Amino acid sequence: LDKNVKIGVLTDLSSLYADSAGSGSVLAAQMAVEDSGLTKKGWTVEVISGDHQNKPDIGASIARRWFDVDKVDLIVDVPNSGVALAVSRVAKEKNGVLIVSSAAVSDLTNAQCTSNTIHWTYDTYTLANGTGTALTTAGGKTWYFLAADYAFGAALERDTAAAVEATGGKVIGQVKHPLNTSDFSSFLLQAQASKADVIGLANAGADTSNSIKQAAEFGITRGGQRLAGLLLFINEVHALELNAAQGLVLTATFYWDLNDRTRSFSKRFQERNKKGDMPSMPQAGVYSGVLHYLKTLDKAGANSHDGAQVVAAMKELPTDDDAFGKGYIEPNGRKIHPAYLFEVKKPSESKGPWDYYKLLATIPAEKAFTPISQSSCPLLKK
Amino acid sequence: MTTLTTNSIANSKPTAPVRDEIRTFIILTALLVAVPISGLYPFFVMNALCLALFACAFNLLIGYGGLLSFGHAVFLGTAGYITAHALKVWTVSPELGIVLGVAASTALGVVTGLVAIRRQGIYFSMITLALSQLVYFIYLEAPFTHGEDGIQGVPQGKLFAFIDLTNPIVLYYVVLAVFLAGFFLIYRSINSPFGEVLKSIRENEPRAISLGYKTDHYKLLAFILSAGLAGLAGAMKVFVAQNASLTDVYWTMSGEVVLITLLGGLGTVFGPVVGAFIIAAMQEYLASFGQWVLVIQGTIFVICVLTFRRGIVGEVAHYFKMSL
Amino acid sequence: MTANDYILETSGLTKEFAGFVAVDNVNLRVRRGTIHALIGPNGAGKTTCFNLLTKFLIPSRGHIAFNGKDITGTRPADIANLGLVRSFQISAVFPHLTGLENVRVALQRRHGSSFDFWRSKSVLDVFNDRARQLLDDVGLSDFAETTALEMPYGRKRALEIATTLALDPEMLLLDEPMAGMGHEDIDKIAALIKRVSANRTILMVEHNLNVVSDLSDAITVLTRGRVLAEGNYQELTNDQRVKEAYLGAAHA
Amino acid sequence: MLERVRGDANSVQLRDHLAVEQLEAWYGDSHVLHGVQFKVRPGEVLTLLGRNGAGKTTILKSVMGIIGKRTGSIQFEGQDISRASSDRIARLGIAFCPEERGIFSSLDVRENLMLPPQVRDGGLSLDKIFDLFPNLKERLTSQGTKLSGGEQQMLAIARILRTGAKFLMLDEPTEGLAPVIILQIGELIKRLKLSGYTILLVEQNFRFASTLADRFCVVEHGRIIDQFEASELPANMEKLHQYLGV
Amino acid sequence: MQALYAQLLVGLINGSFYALLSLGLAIIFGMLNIINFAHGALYMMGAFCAYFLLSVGGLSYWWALVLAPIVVGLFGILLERTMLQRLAGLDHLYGLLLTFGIALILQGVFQNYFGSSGLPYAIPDLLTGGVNLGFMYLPIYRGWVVIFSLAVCVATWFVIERTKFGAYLRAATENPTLVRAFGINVPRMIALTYGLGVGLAALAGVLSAPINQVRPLMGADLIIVVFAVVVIGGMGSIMGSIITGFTLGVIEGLTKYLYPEASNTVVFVLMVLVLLVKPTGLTGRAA
Ligand SMILES: Nc1ncnc2c1ncn2[C@@H]1O[C@H](COP(=O)(O)OP(=O)(O)OP(=O)(O)O)[C@@H](O)[C@H]1O
Ligand SMILES: Nc1ncnc2c1ncn2[C@@H]1O[C@H](COP(=O)(O)OP(=O)(O)OP(=O)(O)O)[C@@H](O)[C@H]1O
Ligand SMILES: [Mg+2]
Ligand SMILES: [Mg+2]
Repeated sequence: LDKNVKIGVLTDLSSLYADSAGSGSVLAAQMAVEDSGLTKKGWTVEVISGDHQNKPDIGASIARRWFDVDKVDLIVDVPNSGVALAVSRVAKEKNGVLIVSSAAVSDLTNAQCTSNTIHWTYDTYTLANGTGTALTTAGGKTWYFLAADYAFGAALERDTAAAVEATGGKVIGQVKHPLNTSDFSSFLLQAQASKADVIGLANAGADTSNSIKQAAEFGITRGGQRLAGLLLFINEVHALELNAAQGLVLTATFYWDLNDRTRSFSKRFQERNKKGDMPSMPQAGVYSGVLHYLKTLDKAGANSHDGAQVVAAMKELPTDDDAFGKGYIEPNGRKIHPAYLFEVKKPSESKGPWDYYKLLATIPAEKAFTPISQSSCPLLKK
Repeated sequence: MTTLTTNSIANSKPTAPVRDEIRTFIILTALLVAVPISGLYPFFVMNALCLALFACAFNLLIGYGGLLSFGHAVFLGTAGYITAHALKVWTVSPELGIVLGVAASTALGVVTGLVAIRRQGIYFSMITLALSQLVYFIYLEAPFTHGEDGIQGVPQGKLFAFIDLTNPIVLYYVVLAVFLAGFFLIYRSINSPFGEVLKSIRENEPRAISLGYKTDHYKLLAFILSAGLAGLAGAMKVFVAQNASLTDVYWTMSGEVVLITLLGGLGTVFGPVVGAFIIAAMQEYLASFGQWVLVIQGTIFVICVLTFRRGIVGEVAHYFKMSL
Repeated sequence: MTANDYILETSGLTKEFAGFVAVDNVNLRVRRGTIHALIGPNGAGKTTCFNLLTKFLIPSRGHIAFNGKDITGTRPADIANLGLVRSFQISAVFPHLTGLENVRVALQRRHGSSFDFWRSKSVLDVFNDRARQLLDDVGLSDFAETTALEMPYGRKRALEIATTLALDPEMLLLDEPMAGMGHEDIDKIAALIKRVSANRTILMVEHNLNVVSDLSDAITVLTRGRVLAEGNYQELTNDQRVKEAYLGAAHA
Repeated sequence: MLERVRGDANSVQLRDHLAVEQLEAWYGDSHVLHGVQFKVRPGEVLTLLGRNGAGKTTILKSVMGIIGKRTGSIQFEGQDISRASSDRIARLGIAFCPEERGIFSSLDVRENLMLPPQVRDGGLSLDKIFDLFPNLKERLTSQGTKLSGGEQQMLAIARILRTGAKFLMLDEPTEGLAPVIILQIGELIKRLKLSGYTILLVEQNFRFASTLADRFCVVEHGRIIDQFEASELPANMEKLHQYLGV
Repeated sequence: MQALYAQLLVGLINGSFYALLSLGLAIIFGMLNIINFAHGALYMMGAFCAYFLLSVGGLSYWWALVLAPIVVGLFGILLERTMLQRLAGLDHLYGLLLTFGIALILQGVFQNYFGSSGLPYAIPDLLTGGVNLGFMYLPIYRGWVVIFSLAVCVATWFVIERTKFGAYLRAATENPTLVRAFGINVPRMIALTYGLGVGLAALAGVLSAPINQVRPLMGADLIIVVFAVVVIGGMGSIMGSIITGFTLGVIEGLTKYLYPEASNTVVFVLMVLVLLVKPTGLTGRAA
């Protein structure tokens, strides 16, 4: 009986996503291994990590080598849509297992879904509908988008716009800014001039932080407009500080302070995280994903090293863990769990570091993700 | 920047240059042929070979023409995109895909060359950079490239309808063959009558003109050659990585090839190859060093410049008074 | 005066630099097969003239005819191909090439293969003998394998002349070929110039009067961009204006 | 015409203004000077003669401290400068006019002229320089390297006369100059000598040198193979013929 | 129309950052012949420096304006003395590669200690708030940035182009050996220059800390644009890069209004056009 497992955390250790994923994801994976208790049952589980530098070709070639040479069974995390898609193909080709946590591109469970990939934590649909629907119903009738000019930004904007209009709202304008823009004042001025109720930030990482910071400078929120960060992680809020971030509305599927289970997990995580950060949504996803994978192996009793078969088994088994509570995996590889709409607290409301979000609404699991009926995943056509 | 100083080019006056080079070439070939049985990971080597060919093409321009192109990535990337698109969307045969890719880069080379050639030194470098950034923008906006997702899952197909490129070993030997061919062409043109003129232009352009050489024509030809060969590298890369992405057209890639060439040895025949293997190794194997990858890379470059400026091969050649 | 009597003719040749006139309405006539010297005080416009003749500068006004053909609009490289080749005042060599290679670059040009990047350069070895011979002529036999960079100043000048001769041009423009040379080199080069002048025309700028006197058949004196006087050495040395402007009182 | 250089009196008391012993010099690996030995007395004009490549320029460069590697002793006004950096040497009062002229293209003529800092007082004033070299005055605002070959040579000499250094090293100053200018420079050097300057001259133009120099040193293959006073010149013409082929 | 004014003004503000950065780069290139790829990283260090002065030393923004450039400048001098100095007289390539390596190291180290999402830095109280210009709401801080950097630019220009020091520097670029043989301590001068150029970068860093996240990679992508500015202005030409810096800001502002996607690319369009018309940049000397 083969009881060896090798897990590769393929992430961004040196750039944009190093905080929201990065070494934190590696830690999360290790915690999952320990919590699974497999080692006590005579399994040997090894966790290795790699930096894909946000380059699809490098990501793909690392993945290929991991599967071929290092005999890795599972690759997790993979921030950056482009890289995630590339790696997903490799996983298919090499019949490995891929659990995507950081990347948001919903194609992973639609046009480009494979029998070897599970999309764990969230996707553009979640973010779009969560924020889009909720804010519009909450009275944000007119929207203006600040979208990063690349596929991910476009997808995010497209999905959100759809959600907004579905809820009777209206998109009255948008501006596409190049990736890694340092100054957003021109764009913000345009958004300001549009008089839209909500300004949706369809960008990520530093772009989001800078637009938020400069929005504060230009008194956008004071002017009565609302800022919606469509993809924003708690690390960025932490870096911005509440002064700049307050009033921001965002959707997440995980927040450390949701309930006792999340709190206990997060505290353990924070203690061991040398950066001292609370776990971010993607990191929590890595934890939960790896944990479920190991559970599945444990149940099987041995590691078949047959990716597709393992993934199938994972889809059979309902999920349950501290980070996301109970959930399940759709046939198209979509992990299902609730999502939450948060507003960033005012400095006065916050009890201290990391106490940043207040819950506005909970989006039930079945509403949080693309209904399986609408998924364009080829796997379903059988 | 066009006329490089002694220090910047390994200027070892060899005893029997050709013999040294041929010998090394044979050894190199032997080693590469043996890779699959050596247990070395073929995909890594293929990657490196593509980079190497790219760097050699670049080296032809800077090392022998004294022209530093800061935008060479576009030629790599253009071929990449065209080949990938042709294979995936038009579902053409591999050989045709490659031809299309190379043709595209060569054409782009002609255009870029015509604009850039008349500029001197750093201005040449910058105009190539600028043009490449414009092309980058076009690819960023053009739908067929799928933005940062890139063209994914490109089918490898059967070369000449019978060589199955999906088999790694087969693919490896095809890539190797292409690399050797390209490498030889470059080596030949460096040591051709044309190469001689090119060197003299690098050395002292006004003098070359006064001897009756239309230097622009020579520079242009060098530029086109280099662009085409870079394209060849890009086309092969598609078969190895099975995707084509923006990273191959971005200026950082153009910077990378400069580093590769300098690390290996500017104006040396084998330098770029060595450099390429080192950088490729860094990208793949340093990856596990995670967040220190930047620092390690940086340190290596700094050490390279401060201690062995001729580049690895350049230093070796200088030490043994060989020409490599 | 027919074209084949004068190989080079300029009419009203003028060059202005930002208001400052370096060459001013010069009508220069060089007779075929002669050694013609262009002398004049520093800054008179001699080098500028050379630059105009070889199109390294574009004339502000005036015309240049070579072999009766108007070359005012021709490009530098083409001028050289027509058989009108110049040497530079500040020595111009290919520093990292050896003496031999330097000369070979020139020899190679007239051989059609310069664009062949697929051929081996061994095809160039045919030029080696000719190149060595040219090096001997200028006394550089021992420097064939030295890189130009390492040669002392005087040698570089010699090498440059060898390279220029390698083109076997119909007409040679030599800008101060003797500058920075030791005496025996001067005699060597002088002899050489005499030898090569046999079936060529030579226009040279030179400040060394001995050289000018024994080499030149005709002399044109420039001052402040204008032609001051023309004639042979004797005539000019007795010309008062030339004495003042160029030779200096002591030569009286 | 030139005022006598102040402090000249005591410099006369020095036995040698410059004393070079066992000087060896290298360009990279190539050993160029092999134990050069000579002295320059205060207020004299010493000329180095020698064929192309003999090592004349290298000697000047070594004294100036701008050569790859040099050993041996170089005494200037009694103190050893064989290890000093070139900027210190310059500030001790040695001025150097290189054979390739070294005019700066990024500076206009005036800036080129004003570039070398005054190391001592008693340098020539601009007016004096302009009536020595009228061409320069006209071209003050044009780019340094746009000057004619000769004008560049004039500029190169002119600018070191401003510095007030009393020990001048001129490498082939007459190269490419019209006879009339050569005469002027001859005059100039004579006057500089009178006013107490010490001059180390490298010349190919023997005719020119012979009218000025107090002493001659013959350089060959990186050694001083012979030296004699101007007075002994006629007696030595024979030898010189062999050395230089005059 | 009003929106247009706003865009122009905002553009001008960004221009002042380009101006400051390219000014430093131009000085370093013009005088040391080094393409200082570490410029972006040193700009970043300036910002971090401000952050630490505040969070650790409790020193205000105003202190940072003075101290950060000095600290980083000294660091630059250290770099020059220990490494760059050895490249004197070599081809640009080497300086470029070396400084690129340095940039990687600096960014990597900061990345590891301070993460990628960066650190906060608030606008100094004196400069908070804004004025309503009718056509736009102008944060006071932005106004300050323009005026201050303009002043710095002019001052620097004067030093380089109008003083003897400048003349020495220009000459030393061409032929250091000779300049040194005239009695000028070239090495020290060059180190100072590098310090000066780097200091300017740091200054820009401090200025931008309150409006951009203080991140390790904040300068990584900037460098290439700034370098383009230097080239358009004409390598090594001080005035050229100042003017180009501001102009580019404005042009970029317009692009952000008319064709936002291209706003990071317009600089290269500009460069191609300029180099086609004037082969050595707007005010450039021959390369
Ligand atoms: N590119 C230029 N721009 C401005 N002035 C120039 C340029 N080239 C030459 N001149 C000026 O034109 C005049 C003639 O220069 P030229 O080089 O022809 O003199 P020349 O006769 O060769 O003198 P020499 O014998 O010293 O070489 C000089 O005064 C010089 O300063
Ligand atoms: N940069 C260099 N690298 C290597 N060797 C050199 C270099 N410069 C000069 N040499 C060699 O050093 C020797 C002396 O050169 P140097 O210039 O001192 O001679 P010179 O007497 O000044 O000749 P000239 O009269 O032509 O100026 C020559 O043989 C020359 O080949
Ligand atoms: Mg001249
Ligand atoms: Mg000499």
